[in-house]
Amino acid sequence: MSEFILIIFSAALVNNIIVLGIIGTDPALAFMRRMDVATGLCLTMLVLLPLVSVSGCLLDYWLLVPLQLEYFQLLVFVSTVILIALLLKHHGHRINKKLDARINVFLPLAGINTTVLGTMLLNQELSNTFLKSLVFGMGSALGFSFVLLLMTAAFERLEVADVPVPFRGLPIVLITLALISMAFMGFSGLINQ
Amino acid sequence: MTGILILLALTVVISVMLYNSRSATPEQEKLVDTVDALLPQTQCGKCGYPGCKPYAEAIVSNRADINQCPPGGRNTIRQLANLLGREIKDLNPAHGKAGPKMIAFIDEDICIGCVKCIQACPVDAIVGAPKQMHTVITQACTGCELCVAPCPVDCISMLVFVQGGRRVKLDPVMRTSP
Amino acid sequence: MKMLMMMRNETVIISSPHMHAATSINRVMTQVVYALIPGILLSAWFFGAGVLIQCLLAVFFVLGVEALMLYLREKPLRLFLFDGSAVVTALLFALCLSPYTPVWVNFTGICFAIIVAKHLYGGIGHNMFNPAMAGYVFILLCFPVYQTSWSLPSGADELQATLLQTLSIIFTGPSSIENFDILSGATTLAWTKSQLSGMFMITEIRNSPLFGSFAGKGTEWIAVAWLFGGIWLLAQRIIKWQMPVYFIGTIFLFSLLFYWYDSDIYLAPVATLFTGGIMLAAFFIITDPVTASTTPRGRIIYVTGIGLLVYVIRTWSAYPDGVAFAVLLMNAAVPLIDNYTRPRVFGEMKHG
Amino acid sequence: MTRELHPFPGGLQIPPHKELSNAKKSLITPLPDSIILPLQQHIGTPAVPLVKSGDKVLKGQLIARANGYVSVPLHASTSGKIIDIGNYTVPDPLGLKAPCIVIEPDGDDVWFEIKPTHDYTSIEPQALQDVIREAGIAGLGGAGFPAHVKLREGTESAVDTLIINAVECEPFISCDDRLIREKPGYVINGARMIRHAIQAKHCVIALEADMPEAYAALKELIDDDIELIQLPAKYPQGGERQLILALTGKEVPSGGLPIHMGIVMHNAATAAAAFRAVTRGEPLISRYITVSGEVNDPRNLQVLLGTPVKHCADQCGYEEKEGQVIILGGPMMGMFVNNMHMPVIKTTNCVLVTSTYNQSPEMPCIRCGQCVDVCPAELLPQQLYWHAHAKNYDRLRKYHLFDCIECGCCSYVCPSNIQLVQYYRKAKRQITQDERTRLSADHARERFMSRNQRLAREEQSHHNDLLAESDIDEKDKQAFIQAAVERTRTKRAQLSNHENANDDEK
Repeated sequence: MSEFILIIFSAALVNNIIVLGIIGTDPALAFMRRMDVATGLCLTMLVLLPLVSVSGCLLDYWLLVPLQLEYFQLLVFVSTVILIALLLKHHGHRINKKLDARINVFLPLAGINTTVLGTMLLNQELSNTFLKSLVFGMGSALGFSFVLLLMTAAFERLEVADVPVPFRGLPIVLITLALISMAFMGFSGLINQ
Repeated sequence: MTGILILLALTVVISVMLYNSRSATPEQEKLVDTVDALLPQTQCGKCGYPGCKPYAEAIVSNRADINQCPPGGRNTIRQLANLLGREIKDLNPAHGKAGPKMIAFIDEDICIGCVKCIQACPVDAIVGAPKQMHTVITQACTGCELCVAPCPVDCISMLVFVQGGRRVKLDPVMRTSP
Repeated sequence: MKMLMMMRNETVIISSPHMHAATSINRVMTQVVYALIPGILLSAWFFGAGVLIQCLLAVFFVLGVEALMLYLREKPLRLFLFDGSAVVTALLFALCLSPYTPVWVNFTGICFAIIVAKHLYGGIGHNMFNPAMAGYVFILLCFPVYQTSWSLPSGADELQATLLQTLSIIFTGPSSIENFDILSGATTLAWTKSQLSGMFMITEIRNSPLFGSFAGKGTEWIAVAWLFGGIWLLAQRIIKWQMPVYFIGTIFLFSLLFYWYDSDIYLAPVATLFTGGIMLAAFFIITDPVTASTTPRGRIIYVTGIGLLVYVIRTWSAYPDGVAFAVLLMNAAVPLIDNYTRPRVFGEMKHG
Repeated sequence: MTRELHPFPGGLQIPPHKELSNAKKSLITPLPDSIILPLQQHIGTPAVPLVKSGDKVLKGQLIARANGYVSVPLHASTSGKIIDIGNYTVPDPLGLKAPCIVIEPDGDDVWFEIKPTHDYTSIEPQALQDVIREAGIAGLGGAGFPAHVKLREGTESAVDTLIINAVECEPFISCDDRLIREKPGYVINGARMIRHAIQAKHCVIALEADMPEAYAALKELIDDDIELIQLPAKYPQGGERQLILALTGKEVPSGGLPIHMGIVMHNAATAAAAFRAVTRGEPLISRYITVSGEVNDPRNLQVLLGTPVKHCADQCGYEEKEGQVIILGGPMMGMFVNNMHMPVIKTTNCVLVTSTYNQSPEMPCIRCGQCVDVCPAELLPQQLYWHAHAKNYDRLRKYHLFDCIECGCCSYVCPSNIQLVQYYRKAKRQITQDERTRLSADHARERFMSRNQRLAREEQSHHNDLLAESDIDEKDKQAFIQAAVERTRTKRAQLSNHENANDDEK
């Protein structure tokens, strides 16, 4: 049990996918203008990331390793992500209508998203088991959501701040992100196993 | 070999699904209406389109930028930028400059009743009949200035509109040339 | 006034209210500086003149950098330079530093604090992150080595550096004097941490000369000074009592829980509170209104969050003290907290 | 007779400065040289003049009638000759001019015929309301809401409590205090009368704790029918919502009105004026005002409406000094005025001369949150400020800008000296304007679309008729237009000559 908690913490905070892993930065920047959009993306990630990291683990275990096709990993992963995203988009409403209504718009975007693929590959690097993959995906999604929500709320504040003209908009957002990532470095060594 | 076949199958499935999920047009139409709702509806055509709705369509289909509406000014640009997730820009000076809301005023001593302004008005805010003097319905006038140019006797001037229904004497400083 | 009216030939509108209470930013900041003075003097007493030198250097740098930034941003120099906020930033930053920190490290930290954390965000009132903490974290990450060797508290067995030696260390670097090794050591917290990882028990560690009567040698009394300064600020109504109380309460509660759980590897609550920067943070850092949450409920969440993070980082992460990191992390969370803790408005119905 | 008090959130202790003016007996102001009566001294539509320049009027004579439901009539304050009906400077935050009737007093001060009703209980509530309306009573507390509207609304739904507001929470102002001390009977009987008019179950008179003499004066005349409550001095205790909460423990819902909760509130001076109007038949033509601050003899005055502010100040030994400003109303919510030519109107309660107004430069907000602590509406003034500054109007609504009562507490405590209230006022104005603009835009869109449809239809029918058309008279048409153009050119030239001549005369 404590192992799973550690994985969640590690994925969400110590190796946060946006500020320390950097791979989640771009989609986060694109979606932080409005709170409703940001929460929508967060929900999408919370659904999608556990799903893809698990399927990545399974694909590896049953398909790529037995067939010795590890060199196809990237290709297979990319298509899997798209496949899952599209399946969810078209058939998600059968599982949960309310959730589907919130996340449907984001699924095509998520299908071609670095964060999703990145999580899958990171998970593979850690060679997690099935359950650990699930937890890792959840942790990453939590970390992503946390920082995205922080940034969205901060963006609103930055908009009204008297930022020097050359730094308005993206530059000050990136500086903020840098400062947040500095703060996150305080967690280093928290989980060293 | 099996691996390649599996991948091939995967590719086919995905392409079929991608083909089926091309962007839907109803969403676009909805967006046009939302954009149109943000525009000031002066129907002045300063943006280069014959009315606000066409401009909204142009914005949604990416043919026009969001900074072409002088009557809406910065406020409209900001709202559009927020809606469409774009950067806020300054008004494009090629389309005119922003100013206070104006309304047309017909000098009834001079008006000859030629109905040219009535034809020009996009919102039917001028009433009158041929050879009768015309007058502007203050509440309906959008200040588009489209009636100013057609008037053969130059009897239409744009006044600054002051809230509260009062059409207060125009201040020469605030008056913008038609 | 009359002149102005005539010149512009327009109506001058002065909005109500026409009365104003006798407060100003300047007054608030001056009082904060007063409240810091006893602690600074006590620090200098225990840790040598290095503390004072760091403070003076920081204030000097801060005024220079602030003036430069104000000039570049075309802001009224006199109005903003002497509002006192920059001086408070400088003092808080300097108090975090090791007394042996080289001058260029001090300068770098101040530059980061004032330029990046303060002025790029729009200057006083707009900064999202506490400038002093941002500056400190920056140098902690960039020049970690300088923050590991502290001067030793007077009363411990080792020697204390003379004023000349201290100056030489600060201005020309630690390698400039021969016996730097015996003049410096780890802080109580850092030492405790390293001993714990070496499988020592707290009871053994407590016997070291780095520990005083109830907490870290020297720091315990300095912490008491911060406490008194803070209480004075509370009495002056400069800070709100909820913030230090909830903050200290959180840390106390957690340290108590873990102390009960295993008193061999977790420090006692009182020792936790009076060692390191917790007291300074409680009254002077987390109470910075600009970077704290603005809603009453939000403020409590904010300080509780800092307390929790301080304890977590201090106890389990690679860093001996977690105040700066915890403050920055919660600073980042402030807009989010504010967003979700908007209080109910007068006459606002539950759903309406 | 104890009532549990519920302190309202926020608020401030402000030095009251009432001792300057509240100890001296009020003075009846001598007639000024001219009486300027604005047609709008209340909230709602302006009154419509019934007299013309040159007419002789008597004191208390109706000179302008109410225009619509939310409007009150206007009466001559003294006898004399109407010398002008035109635009004059009125008490207005923007220093605007508005239509006024100007009377030149003849000095006789002769009353118009008056019809007193000695026993108001004999009149039906409905009729009583009409009498009050005809007397031109508008709220004398400061907002100037027509009194009869509140009474009418009161009779339409059952009223539980009538509150007479004698809480003068603003510093310096003591005109209600003085009125109660000098004419307690008017206030008490006014309260009883209004209670009769709206058939309220309970009646409460609320005072601040720092008005002991007024309390004693009322206490003497009071029976068990009216509760007399003293409230601890705290600004803005006199705000309608704050006072209702303090007395009843109920919050008026955001966007709601007190009447929805069965509560009606009237100012003490309004009650007194209403009583006077009914029992003595004298319409509202005078009021108490406080002249305070940096004048030699700060005190209260009984002033005829329309008296220039300068005239009132002169009675109290006003000497113009450099650096002084004039404030109409209290220092917290009153308005700064540029000169003293404007008249005292129904809502003027104080003329304050001061040189200690807030002049310090505005610093950036440091989010200290003191404004949050003092806000009686429990808003987040700094968030409002940020968004007002950034013109983020959707956010402002979300943060309930329109629940702000503009009491000024936030600006008062702000260490950065930010004129918060000014930002809110601007933003409110802008939002209301935007709302109007949006409505007119919707309107314009409809008209545009219907026009396009019409044009399409016409195009169609025109196309059908085209063959039958002939262009014989096209030439005549051209000639006619040409002639018209010529004609107007000459007309225009004449006009502009005329104008120039006028300018020269001036």
